[in-house]
Amino acid sequence: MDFFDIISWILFTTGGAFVFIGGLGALRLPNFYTRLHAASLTDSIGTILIMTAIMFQAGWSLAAIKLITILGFLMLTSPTATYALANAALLSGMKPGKPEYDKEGY
Amino acid sequence: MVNLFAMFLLTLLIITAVAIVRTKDLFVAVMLTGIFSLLMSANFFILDAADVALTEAAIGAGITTVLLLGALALTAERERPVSAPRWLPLVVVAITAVVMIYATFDKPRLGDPLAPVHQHVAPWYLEMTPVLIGIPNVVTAILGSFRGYDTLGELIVIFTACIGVLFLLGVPRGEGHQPPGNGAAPPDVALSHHLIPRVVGRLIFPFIVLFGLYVQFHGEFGPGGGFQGGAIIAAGIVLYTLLEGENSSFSAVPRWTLVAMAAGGAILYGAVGIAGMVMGGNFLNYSVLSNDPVLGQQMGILIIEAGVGITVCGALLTIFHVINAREHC
Amino acid sequence: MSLAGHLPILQVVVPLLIAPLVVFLRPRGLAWAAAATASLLAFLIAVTLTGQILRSGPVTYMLGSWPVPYGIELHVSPFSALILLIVTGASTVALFAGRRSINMEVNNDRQPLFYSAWLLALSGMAGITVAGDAFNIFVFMEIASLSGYMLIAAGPDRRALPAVFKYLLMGTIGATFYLIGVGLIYMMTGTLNLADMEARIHGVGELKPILVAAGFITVGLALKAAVFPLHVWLPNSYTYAPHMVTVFLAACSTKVSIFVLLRFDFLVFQQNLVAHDIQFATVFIPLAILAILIPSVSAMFESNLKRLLAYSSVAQIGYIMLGAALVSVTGLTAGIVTMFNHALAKGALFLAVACLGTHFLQLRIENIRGAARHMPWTMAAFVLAGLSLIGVPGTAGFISKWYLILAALQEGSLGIVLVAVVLISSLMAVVYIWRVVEAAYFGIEKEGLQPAGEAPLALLAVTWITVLANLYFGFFPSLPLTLSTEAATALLEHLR
Amino acid sequence: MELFGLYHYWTFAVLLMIGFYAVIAKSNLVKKLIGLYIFQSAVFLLYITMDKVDGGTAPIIQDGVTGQVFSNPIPQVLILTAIVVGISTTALGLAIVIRIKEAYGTIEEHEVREMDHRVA
Repeated sequence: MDFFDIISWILFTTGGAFVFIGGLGALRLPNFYTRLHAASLTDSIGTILIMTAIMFQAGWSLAAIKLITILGFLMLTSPTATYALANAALLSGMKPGKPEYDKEGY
Repeated sequence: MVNLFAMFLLTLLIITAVAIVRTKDLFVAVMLTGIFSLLMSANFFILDAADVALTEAAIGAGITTVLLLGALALTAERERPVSAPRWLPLVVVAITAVVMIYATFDKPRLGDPLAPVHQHVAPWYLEMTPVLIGIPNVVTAILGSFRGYDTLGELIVIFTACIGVLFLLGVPRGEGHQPPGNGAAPPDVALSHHLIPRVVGRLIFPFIVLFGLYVQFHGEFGPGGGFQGGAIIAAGIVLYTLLEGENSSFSAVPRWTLVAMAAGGAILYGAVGIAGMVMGGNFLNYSVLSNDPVLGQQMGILIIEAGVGITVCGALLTIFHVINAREHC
Repeated sequence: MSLAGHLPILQVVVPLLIAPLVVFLRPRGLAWAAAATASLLAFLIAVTLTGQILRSGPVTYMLGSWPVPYGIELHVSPFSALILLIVTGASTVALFAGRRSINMEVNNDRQPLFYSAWLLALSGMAGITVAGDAFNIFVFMEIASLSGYMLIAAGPDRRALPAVFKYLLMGTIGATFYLIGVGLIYMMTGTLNLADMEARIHGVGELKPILVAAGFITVGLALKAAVFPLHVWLPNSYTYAPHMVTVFLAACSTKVSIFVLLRFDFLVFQQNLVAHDIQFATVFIPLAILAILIPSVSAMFESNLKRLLAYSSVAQIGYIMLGAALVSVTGLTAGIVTMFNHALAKGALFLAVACLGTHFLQLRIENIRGAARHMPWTMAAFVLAGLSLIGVPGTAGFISKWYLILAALQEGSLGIVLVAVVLISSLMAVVYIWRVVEAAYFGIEKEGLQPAGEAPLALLAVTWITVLANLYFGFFPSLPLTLSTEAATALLEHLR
Repeated sequence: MELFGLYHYWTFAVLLMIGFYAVIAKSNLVKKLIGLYIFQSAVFLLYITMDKVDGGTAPIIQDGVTGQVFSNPIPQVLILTAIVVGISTTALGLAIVIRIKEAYGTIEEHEVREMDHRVA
């Protein structure tokens, strides 16, 4: 259990915790937009933590470079996906702010 | 530990399948199909099938969901409940299920190296591929050379689907950009008000195509090949069409080139086969293509993988554009 | 190796690689010309291949020159030579006859796609017939089915679409059942090559996965071959498809699946499963009897001409399965000869109906009343082809009925029942053919339905060529008979 | 670990049946096509379960490493082909469903059958 393993172990658990919280939020929160916040949580912080943890496991090798590119790609696309989702919802007439369930009780 | 994770994924797979069948809203069903394909792809990866996992993710999750969504936009969104008697299908299904479970008892234990599957033909492939063809990825070697005739048949299957969809949904010949039906080019109904996705899309689009080409030509050394590369490039161009709208996409990749690509890849593959015949070997024999048989095999596999990638990309894009263009009329 | 050595692969590759080229031929009629020449080329290859096989026995061809179990092998036996003749013959006849008829039903700018799909269907079926590898049969079965769905969906009537959707669902389930069966066999034997599979299945013959695999393959292929209880997709598909597609598919699409079914059941499973032949007989003889009787009854009460002939096709498939289910050399010979003669008789009948179709939009019996006065040649062809279907002596149909009765008589008491069934169904065939002939010759015309005159010359000439072929093979049945007997002995040599 | 192996085969059987049930019992044509896709995907699972070898990795032979156990490559080649067959059938089925929607105005099989009976 050298130093890198401990760091990656810690990163794994915190990343896992964030993903779990995101999942729980997406399930329990009342309406669409709040659930979107929770779901985007897993996309952003969860991915970063788990990716860095894998990088530590992989050590300095070609796999680590590939992981960095994947992380960069994900950092670019997942916020955009969340934005597109929210924008489409807004355009299709789902009003934020009202806490009760939306039109068909999503 | 991995086994436990695999069992978890399999149960998740069954739950998703049941959810797909039970849900009344078709959009939910299509999204769940995407998740179903992703879980299937993860499962394949755990079972050491890297190539198949990549293909299932690229084609299963990527293209199938896009096609289903495109078709749903043209048909109904909700499924009307029907009060048909349910017992007949259940009886038939139950009988087949019992037969299937009955068959599982004598099957070899999972992963047992002494299973007949691993004894007869597989070891020969694993030994002879480095000697005869000299490329690391045995799956691409078998796909391209040992069972190349199957892949030619496979190419023709996706070409048939492409001309089938083209025939049924009647896209006019390639002249001009006006889509069928109302003649006048409709205004670009692309997601003009989604500025951020367009900017990001334009940023990452070249990298998607680059990655597609990497997967296509890296097929000999790692998981990858014609099918996966073609599907990834097709997914990239579909993203571009969704973001920038139909007309600018056709200016980038004109309609007639798509059909030409779909047909051209199949002809290229056949031409390599016939070249082998002309040079004295049997059909699809690449060793005779150059004086050094191993080099000939590698050259043959490279060319036919390119043919596969061209056809798959052309066919998938044609199918998408035909369904997408249909929406206007 | 000379060109003659490459014949088995050329049989599949010639139409396969011309199909993508046909898509680009836009000027009028060029696509049809390319498709017709490709089909004729395929027919010539089939004829030379049959000659080669009659002289020197089965031909094998290794793809990519890899050693036997490691590469894919093509295996052309007398049985596949016969099926190749049927497939390429039906395609060539339908293409040469149907130029005007297809022009009427498929508009011009989509014809290149139509003919490309036609060639793909032809190469798919040829691919199945010459294949020697179990998974290769699945791939070419998919090619043949997908292009078949597209050809049927080209029908002008909107009811073609639900019919072809049902055919797509059932066809895909059949093909996937076949895939499961092949997977289970591969799991227990480790090989996909059919000849190699026979050898390696000895030790594991009794294990459960092989029995279930036999079940899945038989049910899947029976679904694709429209054997009686699984035939519900056939009537509507053939009724609403374009006339020329019905001529082509009715003559050969189900026969190819029966070819694969018999090869698997008699070559791969036969010798290994104890008492298999009795199981095969007990399952298929009752099915065959039902297949012969029930569709014939529904054909008697059917007024749409094409659906009437489609029901009679299902009955004829019942004959083929009856011949095979007797598990004797004469029985198998009768079944295989019935395939050849039924392709001839049914092809000629559907060609005659296509001639009628050029003038009548609604092909119902009450609409074609009095057609014989204006279309004498068409109706004469219909009568002769009908006689061949019934099995009147002197026509091809008689040969198959004769051998079937001979084989049935060898079965003793059960044989009497089978002979009775064959005779009853022949009488039923007389009834439903007579209903059409009577309406055409003696019926009074419905007012306002004046057909302009005879059918187009090309269509009529080819119809008459097929009818004369029916008569020729009635008097000189040596070619189909030698091929069928050789095929039957090859299929059953394991049993002795 | 006997149960673990059988679990793979039982999942295959259950998925097959879910797909088969959807194709037979559902009346919405798109739902039938999705059921057909699940039906075909289940077969992929059967084939890929065969290729696993204990301790084996994906069949990519690196030059340096020797004595590495590989999983069986042949089912993977077959399934690469079967996946593309699956999507081709789905694409053609969707094209037919779109044409049915335009010709009949509905994609519920029982309504299509009623419209045909009324006309016939």
